[in-house]
Amino acid sequence: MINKTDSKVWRSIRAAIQGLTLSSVLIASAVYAGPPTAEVNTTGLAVTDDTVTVGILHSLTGTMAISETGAQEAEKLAIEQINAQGGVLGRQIKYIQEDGASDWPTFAEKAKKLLEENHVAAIFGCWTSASRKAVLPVLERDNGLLYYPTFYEGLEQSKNVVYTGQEATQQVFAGLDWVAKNKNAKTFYLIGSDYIWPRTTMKLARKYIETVLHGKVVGEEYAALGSTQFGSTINKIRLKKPDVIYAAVVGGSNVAWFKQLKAAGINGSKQTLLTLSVTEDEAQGIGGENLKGFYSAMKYFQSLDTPENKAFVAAFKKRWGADAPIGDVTQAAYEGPWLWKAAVEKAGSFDTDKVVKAEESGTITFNAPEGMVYLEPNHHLKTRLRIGEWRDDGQADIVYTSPYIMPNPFPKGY
Amino acid sequence: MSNTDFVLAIEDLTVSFDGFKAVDGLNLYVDKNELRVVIGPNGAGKTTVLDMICGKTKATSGSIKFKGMELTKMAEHQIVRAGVGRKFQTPSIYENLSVFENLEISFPRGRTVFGALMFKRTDDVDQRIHEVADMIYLSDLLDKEAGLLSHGQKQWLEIGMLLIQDPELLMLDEPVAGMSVREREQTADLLNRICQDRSVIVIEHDMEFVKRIAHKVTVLHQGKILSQGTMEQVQSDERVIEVYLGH
Amino acid sequence: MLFGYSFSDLGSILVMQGFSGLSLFSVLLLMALGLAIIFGQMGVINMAHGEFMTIGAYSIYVISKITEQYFPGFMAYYFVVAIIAAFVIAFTVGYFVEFLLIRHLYRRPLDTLLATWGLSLIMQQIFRSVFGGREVSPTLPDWLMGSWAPTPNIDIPINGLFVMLITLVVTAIVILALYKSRWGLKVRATTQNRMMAGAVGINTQKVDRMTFAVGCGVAGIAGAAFTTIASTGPTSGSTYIVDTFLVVVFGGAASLLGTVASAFTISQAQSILTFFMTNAMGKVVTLLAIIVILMLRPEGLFSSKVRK
Amino acid sequence: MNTLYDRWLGGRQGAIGLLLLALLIFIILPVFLDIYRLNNVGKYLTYAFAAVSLVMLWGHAGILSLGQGIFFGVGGYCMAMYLKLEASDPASTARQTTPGIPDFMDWNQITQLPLFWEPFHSLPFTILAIFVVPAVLAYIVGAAMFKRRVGGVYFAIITQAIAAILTILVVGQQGYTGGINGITDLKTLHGWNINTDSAKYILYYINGVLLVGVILLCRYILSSKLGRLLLAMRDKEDRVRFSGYDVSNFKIFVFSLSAIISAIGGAMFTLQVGFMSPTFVGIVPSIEMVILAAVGGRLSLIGAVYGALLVNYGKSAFSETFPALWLFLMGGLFIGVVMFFPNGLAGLYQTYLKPSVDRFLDKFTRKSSAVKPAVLSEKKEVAE
Repeated sequence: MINKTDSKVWRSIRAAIQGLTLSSVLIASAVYAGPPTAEVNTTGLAVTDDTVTVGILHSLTGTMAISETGAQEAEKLAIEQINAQGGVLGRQIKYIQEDGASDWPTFAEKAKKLLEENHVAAIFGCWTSASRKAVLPVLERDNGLLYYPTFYEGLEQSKNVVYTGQEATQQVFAGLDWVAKNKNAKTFYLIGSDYIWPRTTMKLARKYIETVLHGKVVGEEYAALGSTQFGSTINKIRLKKPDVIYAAVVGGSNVAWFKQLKAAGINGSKQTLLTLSVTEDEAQGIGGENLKGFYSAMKYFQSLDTPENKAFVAAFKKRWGADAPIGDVTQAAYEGPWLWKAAVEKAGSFDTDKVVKAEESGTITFNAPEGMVYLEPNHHLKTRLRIGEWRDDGQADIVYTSPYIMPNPFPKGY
Repeated sequence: MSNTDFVLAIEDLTVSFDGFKAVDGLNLYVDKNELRVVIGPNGAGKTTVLDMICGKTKATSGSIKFKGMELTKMAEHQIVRAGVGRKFQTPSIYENLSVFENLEISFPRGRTVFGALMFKRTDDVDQRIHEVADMIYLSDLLDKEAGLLSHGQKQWLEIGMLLIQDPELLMLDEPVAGMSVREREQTADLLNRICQDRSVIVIEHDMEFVKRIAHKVTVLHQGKILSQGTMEQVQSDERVIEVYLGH
Repeated sequence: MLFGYSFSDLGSILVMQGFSGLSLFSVLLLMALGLAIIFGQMGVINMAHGEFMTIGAYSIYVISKITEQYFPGFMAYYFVVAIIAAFVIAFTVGYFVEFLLIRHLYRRPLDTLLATWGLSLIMQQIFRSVFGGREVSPTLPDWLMGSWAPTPNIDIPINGLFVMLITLVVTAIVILALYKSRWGLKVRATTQNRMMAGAVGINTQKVDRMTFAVGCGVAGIAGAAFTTIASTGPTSGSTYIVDTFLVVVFGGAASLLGTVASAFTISQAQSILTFFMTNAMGKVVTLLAIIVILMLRPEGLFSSKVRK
Repeated sequence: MNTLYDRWLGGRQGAIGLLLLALLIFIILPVFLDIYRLNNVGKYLTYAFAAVSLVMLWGHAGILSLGQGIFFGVGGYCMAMYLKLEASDPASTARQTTPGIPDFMDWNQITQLPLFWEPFHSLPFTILAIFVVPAVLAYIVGAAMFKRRVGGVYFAIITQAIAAILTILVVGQQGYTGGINGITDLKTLHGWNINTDSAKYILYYINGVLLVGVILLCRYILSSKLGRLLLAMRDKEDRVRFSGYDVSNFKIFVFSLSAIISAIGGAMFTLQVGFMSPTFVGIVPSIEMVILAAVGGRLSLIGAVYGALLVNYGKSAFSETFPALWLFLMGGLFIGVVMFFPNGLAGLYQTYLKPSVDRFLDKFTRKSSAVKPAVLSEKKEVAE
């Protein structure tokens, strides 16, 4: 594992080389020249006759760097593939990457730079809600475009943001239905990290459990971010003996949480646990042996068996190395550039207002690795939810796929 | 009994650290304008007594009355303001301030936060500082950085910093330590002059010096008074000779 | 019924909470021991102490991987060896840190605080670039996993028991070493009067270096213990540093027994509280209580009055 | 004696230093930087407040607080609360379950504004709070500790613990504080949009003026007997006590003062950055504030400002180009400053630049610089 970093370095070097050769070939073979710049860019964005510049804004350093790596890799892959197909409106996409450094004001700062100095046509980025919240005012002020990949709490809808991850209702309800039916669960224990996403999610879950499933919430609690002491929680769980543990613990706590569960003899064979915060990315850190038999509710799993996904996984591994896990957010991030391309081409212009209009037309779709996704007028995607059962090799078997779920960022009555 | 005619009346004062009694049932009375010298072998509790008088160490039991005020109940700065000045064994001055500033800081005005903020260097302050500087033989070194003074001069400066507050009781812990013979004589004169209108307690080892200044001598041993009286009386006391002058 | 628990439940709660308190106690104590030696005996504020713990944790991780690779048969026992290795590695690093940095800063405690903070930043970055930022955890021998259930309601994790065992042993050794051994005598002599100690022919420099290194070594063991209950990342150690300092200060910097007592009090208080209130509040209340007590009793709970 | 010149400006040296600083802040930077970068500088300058406060507290009074972030945060949050309330009028929050309260409260099932938020509807109250709340907090902590002679290392550790507690509280009580996200999406100050370029220029200048003002105030305090007492206390606490001063009161005063100064910085931070979050009030930022002061020179008010500018600029510049290197650099900075340049930039200036500067100045000014002892002693300190 010592040479883990070398491999990382190698990956990026290889990536860089490939990137270069790839794009140069493409620029040569750009099929047709698109419409004149004057028409497609009336607001002084960084668009030339044969290129358009976008921004990628993720944490490359700090605590969030790990989680955000996959996302920015996927966005680059998508951009390269789009260029390979001739780009957007006949223009090759160039990207400027900035480091949010896991620090919210830095995100705001960099977003401002991308928009005010580089005049990028769109930004693909952010991961945590906090970083998105920090960037939001900048976007609205400079009328920029953000494609945000993470599944999140909802309760937000900005004309300047497209949310390619699921909002809470999409992730929560269908999953609860499934455990209620298949595990005939009546009692639930809710545990999350202490910040807005888990709290909102659990708020929805509790309401849904009590009113729709007529089940009972026997415990609800929140662990301080980064806390590694779950002894008390586990003891409470043991006394309450819930049918289902419903978890949304994030970051380093996540590892400690599952490890201590295993140590306390609570494992997949004895206890049903449904988590909202474990993708293939986290699974690698937690270790399959600690996850085996537990369930995740996500819209995408790497093991998904469709031609689109097989192609995507292959391309991703080729581009970023075989050991790179592909999680839900990574896939959602991959959708960003494609959806933007579709919107721009529908609008026939890069101007933010026109692109937004296209996005809200309700006709933008993309045949993503996860399957067809539909961009709804409320800036969120209509997608399906999947339940994956974890194997000890850090991959999940998909045991359930829901019908399409309309995004509903402002659920009434919750 | 009334002890108001004494400036300082210490009655069965005791302090113990983890059972070890550094001062044990001590009784000590100091008259107005008296210069009392306290001697005794190391560990006799001399310094501890001063510490307790000025409030640095809290007594375990007993009372210290200064002009009828119970000092054991008061905080250090209150004791000082009541008129008790104390010089430490090793000269304790503000090394990187000038002699003038050292004296100025000790000048008894503007002792509250805002007093200090609003403090003005008026003529009376200036005058008083020069006056004291003359007494302690430092008048031509006023602008010198205190850190650069000789050891003896530092001792004087610290005495001066007490004098400027014009205390009624002045306590000096080994004032002539590390002084040249010449400086010792000067210091002796200084002490004799300053005890005209105040009481002074001196801790000293140098017997010659003690002879020159002492009105009355108190010998401490193991936290108790071993003997008390004039220098002659004390020196002729066998117990004293035994424990102290003996070696 | 109380807090919605039956009394038999409450019984087992107390046992199990007490226990999870004990495992927190173990980590805190192992951390605090090292710090108490360094701070209490040398007056050095070692803000990088957490990183020495992390060193220990990573050592375990590396060794477990190596064992897995080359001596799979040895898997069941490697942990014991690894603990010793963790100590040795942390000890060595500490030794050099003292030589290069700390010894230039004696009697400037506030400056050691800043310098060691800088050191901790550097160490964290080293961890990050060597092991990557992702949380890692060693493969634990099977006998460490699972739990022991005396009654259906009570369930005691084995790794917790194991950690506690380590803690007891280490604590005993350290205390013996400090109060019974020649080295301990020198250390205490040096603390009480550096000059005299030097005068009677104790090589105070050497003593200091040993003391610091031992402190770090113990932190390394803490790291080893830590890997059994949580995963290791570049900043794992730093999350414990504040609590650890409070433990030491609370216990009265000078006395090791005080440290033990305070580590126990704090961890138990915290674990019991976190059961009945939210995680965060439990911690807040504990910390606040400590601070208030410290204000009433600055010299710490268990230190005796000394003549100044 | 010429009070204005000698006490407020701090003699010739002080006056020049201040002049150069003012030149830099008010003319050079605005001329050469676009608004985006200038806004960042403005952000750095808010940290300078904290650094200056530590020069007073740590450099001069010898009290190391690892909790300045607390007060920075208090100031910032007070301001943020006012701005947030203004931003969450019923119209713009119509979509919420409970319109008219801040969005994060709505998300946390809070249905009416908590009592302690109410007064922050009023700007005067808010401004008052920015000064009073930190002062009171500092007074309580200070009184509790200094009266009992808790000092040095213990004070540092306890202040750090308090910083930790506050962070946990702010993060944990997100219904009332916005949690880890902080208080975001701030728009107007008393109806005036703070996100426009013109507003950013104005805020930048206000910030600069306040900073210079604070420095002048500190200069005045340091040049008074109070300033000398602080130094005296730092070096010979007992002597001061046995000269009839209640040392603890002086410590409490300077601690409270430093708290207020940091809080002003925090408030300006919120205004210029547009939001406030726990990440600026915790343990790490608090220690970084100390390093700003250390780099500038723990005894030099002006130095603190340069320290803040330099370190923060370095931080954003480096973290862009060599992210990994940055932490090494930061760490090295801590160690280097402590081990090799205990007097930071100011020290370097004193030893290398000042002599030639003096020679240069003497050519022009007839009167030899008769600096008052107060300034003098500071010089000596720094030159040591």
